Amino acid sequence: MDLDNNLLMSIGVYGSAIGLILIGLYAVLIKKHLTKIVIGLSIIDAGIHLLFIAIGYISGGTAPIFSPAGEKIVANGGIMVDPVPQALVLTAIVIGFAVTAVALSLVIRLYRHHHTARIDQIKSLKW
Amino acid sequence: MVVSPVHYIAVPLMAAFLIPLFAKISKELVRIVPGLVIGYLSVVSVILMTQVVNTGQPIVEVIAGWNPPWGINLVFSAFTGFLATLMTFMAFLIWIYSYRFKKVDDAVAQKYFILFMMLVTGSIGIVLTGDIFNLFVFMEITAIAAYSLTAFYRDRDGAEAGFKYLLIGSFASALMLLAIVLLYTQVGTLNMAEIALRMHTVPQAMKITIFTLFAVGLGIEAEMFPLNGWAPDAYSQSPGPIGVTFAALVVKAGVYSLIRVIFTLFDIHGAYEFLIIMGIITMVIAEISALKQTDLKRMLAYSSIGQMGFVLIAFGIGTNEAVFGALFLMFNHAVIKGLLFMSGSYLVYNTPSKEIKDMAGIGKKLPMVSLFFALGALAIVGLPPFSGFWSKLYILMAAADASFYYLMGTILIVSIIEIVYYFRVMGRLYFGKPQNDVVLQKPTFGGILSMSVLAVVIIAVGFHPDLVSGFIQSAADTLLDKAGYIHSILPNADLTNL
Amino acid sequence: MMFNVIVILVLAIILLAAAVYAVAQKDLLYAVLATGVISLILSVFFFIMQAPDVALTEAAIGIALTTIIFIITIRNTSRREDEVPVEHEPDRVEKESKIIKQ
Amino acid sequence: MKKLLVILLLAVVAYSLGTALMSVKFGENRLGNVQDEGTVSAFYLNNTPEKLSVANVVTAIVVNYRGFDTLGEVSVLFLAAMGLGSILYHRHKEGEEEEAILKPSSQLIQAGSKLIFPAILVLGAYVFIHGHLTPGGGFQGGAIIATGFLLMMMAYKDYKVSHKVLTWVESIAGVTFAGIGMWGLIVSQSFLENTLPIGALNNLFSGGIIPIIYIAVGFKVAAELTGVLDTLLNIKDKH
Repeated sequence: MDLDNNLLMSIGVYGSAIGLILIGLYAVLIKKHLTKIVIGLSIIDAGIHLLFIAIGYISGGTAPIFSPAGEKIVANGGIMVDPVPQALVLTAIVIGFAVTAVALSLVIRLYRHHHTARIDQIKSLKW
Repeated sequence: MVVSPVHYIAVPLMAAFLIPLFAKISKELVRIVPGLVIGYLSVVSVILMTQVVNTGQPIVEVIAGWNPPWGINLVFSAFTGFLATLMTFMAFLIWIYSYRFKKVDDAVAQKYFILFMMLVTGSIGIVLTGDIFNLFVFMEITAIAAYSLTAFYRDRDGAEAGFKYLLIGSFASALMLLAIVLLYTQVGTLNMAEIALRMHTVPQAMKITIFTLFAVGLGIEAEMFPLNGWAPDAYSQSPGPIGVTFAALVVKAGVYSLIRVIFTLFDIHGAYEFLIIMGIITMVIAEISALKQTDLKRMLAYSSIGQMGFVLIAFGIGTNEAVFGALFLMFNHAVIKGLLFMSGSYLVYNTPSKEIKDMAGIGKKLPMVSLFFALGALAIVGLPPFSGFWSKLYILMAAADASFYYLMGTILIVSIIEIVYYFRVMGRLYFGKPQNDVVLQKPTFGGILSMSVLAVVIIAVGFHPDLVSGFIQSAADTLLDKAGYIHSILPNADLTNL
Repeated sequence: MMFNVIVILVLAIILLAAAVYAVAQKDLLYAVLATGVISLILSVFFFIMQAPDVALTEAAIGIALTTIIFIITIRNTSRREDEVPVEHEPDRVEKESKIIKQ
Repeated sequence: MKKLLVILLLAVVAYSLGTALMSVKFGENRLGNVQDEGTVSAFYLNNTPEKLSVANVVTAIVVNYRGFDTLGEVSVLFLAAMGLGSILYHRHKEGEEEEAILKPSSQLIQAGSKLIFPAILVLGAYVFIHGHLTPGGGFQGGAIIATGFLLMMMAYKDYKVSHKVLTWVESIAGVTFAGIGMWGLIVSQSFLENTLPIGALNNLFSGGIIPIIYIAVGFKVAAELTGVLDTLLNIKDKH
């Protein structure tokens, strides 16, 4: 029963992570509107972040924060989930936000210059 | 205070945070402080490099007191140190070059110089770090600075080039992050030495998936075909000195990370052949595209991509001589392309259309700049008394030793293409009829100074290649010594399974 | 345990539906709101998977700030993906190029 | 045609990711035995309570073990704020009136925002001061504070954040972070080395330099995010 639970959860989590990456990739490659492309990028990022947390999860584990009697829990074989992916995702989320902000400011400037935000109508450079 | 590799990151960051405050004291400090910082880093490079050469041991700098693999570490070895030194010196010259490059508002100048300094810091950080996720962070620092600087001028199509760069760059970093996720599940560590140590435990299929993700992600930064579409636009639309920085620093950092992943992290057999094939495709397509360009900066950009393909081929041959040649070519490319982009920028500024055909007779209007450009062009195609000759010769010899005869043929044919398009420009410069005598923008004193230094380096190394070949030889040895790299970071590691 | 599984499966379906909606919707404002929903669900996922730090970050940055900068951008550019090009004064550059052609 | 190619590519990506993840079982313990310290995570879990006396292991990793990443991350945000300013730079002509893109809000919202604003600030400060004890920290707290400022900017049309203050906060917080790092380098030969007494676990004053750095990060992130929002909200409207 427990194993089934795990399988279902893995389908749910891995499935949504891969789904997000694919949907985002589709938006980036197919869509013509600049804002939509940036939305696609942030969806890809979201998928990767989810994947990162998912691989750090240990079934039955607790959050990696010690309670006042913290040391004993670990010593008795209690499990905590892997803290490293969480730290990395923390960094990645902030970096993703920074990139999104720069991307959107570029979108605004392109719109100012060309009065359109569709790449098929911005043709000064080859795409 | 003891000099240590961490200064490469900490001092520029501190300066970047302080510059907005300095600006309140004097507007000129905004321009001077980045130069002082980069100048200081050049001194640090010399001190550390002497230390490394004297002891023959890499300097491993531990961050936060946690020995690797627990903490992040910086590795200043003969190889990474060589690249870092090259980068700081080039950055210093670029700073001199851009000191009064164009008259801009002080508020704009502040942003420009901070972004430039962080672009340099990020590139050096990529080279020095010994941690794969830290490499990703530095790559993002470099990338964000690069996107913003590409879109710096508003009277060009900079925003478009910047967005294109951002799109491809974000794609690259997403792939890299994905590769790090998968790698972490397999080895449970992020330290590059420990990853290399545990790589043999990873199943083959998984290894290939991870490698592909890394190769595509980092290949984008290294301008590898087919994902180098961002490069020509970024080079031609960004401010002149930033084009130089891309060619001399950012791309070098990209190539470095690709090489580090292939040579140290992975032990896949097909990886070297992969490098050779991608290198040939990149080189041939880029050089043919360069031949077709009418815009000078785009031509230089394609030529730069072609040279990177050449570097990848040389690394792909994989022998000690070939790696030596590849590193020599990287050095030459930084110096010569730097000179070409620096002088090319002034040629472009005096030709409003930016077209090569309109540059006729500029050799008489701007004799110094044209002379530098001609020197750079002669050096990059590999004509004898200049430094470019040696790197090409070494790589050809290495290819012959490893009996890659088809490679030699390709390289020679491509060299002819290079000669054709560079000589076409030089012909225009010197034998064309000038349309007018108006000099729109004279080179600044700093510009002439930095270009002269580069020209002297090109000629000096051309006559005495042993000026740098000692450093390059030890750099090549260090790169190929995987066990030595792991041992220097993890002294107690068991190297038998490597 | 069972409860978590059901929550995750239901949320996963909503998550993917929101992602598809965000990509397919022509009105960008709604698309952006759908990305906000994605962030919200991700935040719940992180919480279930014992990552409260990340859940908090995703909540503060993903839901609030990212959505708001997207909305500001849409306010400054066009709202529809299939926008009709706005009639506008030709740019300075275009004007000049026309003069040169004449 | 292009769509077909893209779908083909997506299929390849889906297949390779799917097969790769097949071997990575969900919920499996990959840390090994924590006492063996075979992986970095096991080492962190095993040593953080005694050696750093920080209850939140994620904080310990973000600020101390991998503090260098965080320094880089803070500078990424700094660069984004700077780059945004450079990309959207707009030279103000004399007497030109800035036209904000927001319409004035109703009195109810204005009064409500004024009421909530201090509470949001306190919440943000609480989150980053207790970063080493409870979930949360500099990034989360900073983002919460930025949200508070966003609320004010949206409620009051002419609410201006002082750029001078932002610059000062940003610079001082950044220099504090890098300066503590350099101090560690001078005192004990290692950048970002924990040079202060670590105190007792689960105490507000514990963890040595970790809370100080996280507070600096909190201020810096708050200032940078507010700066980003301010730049974006105050670009001249063309509609």
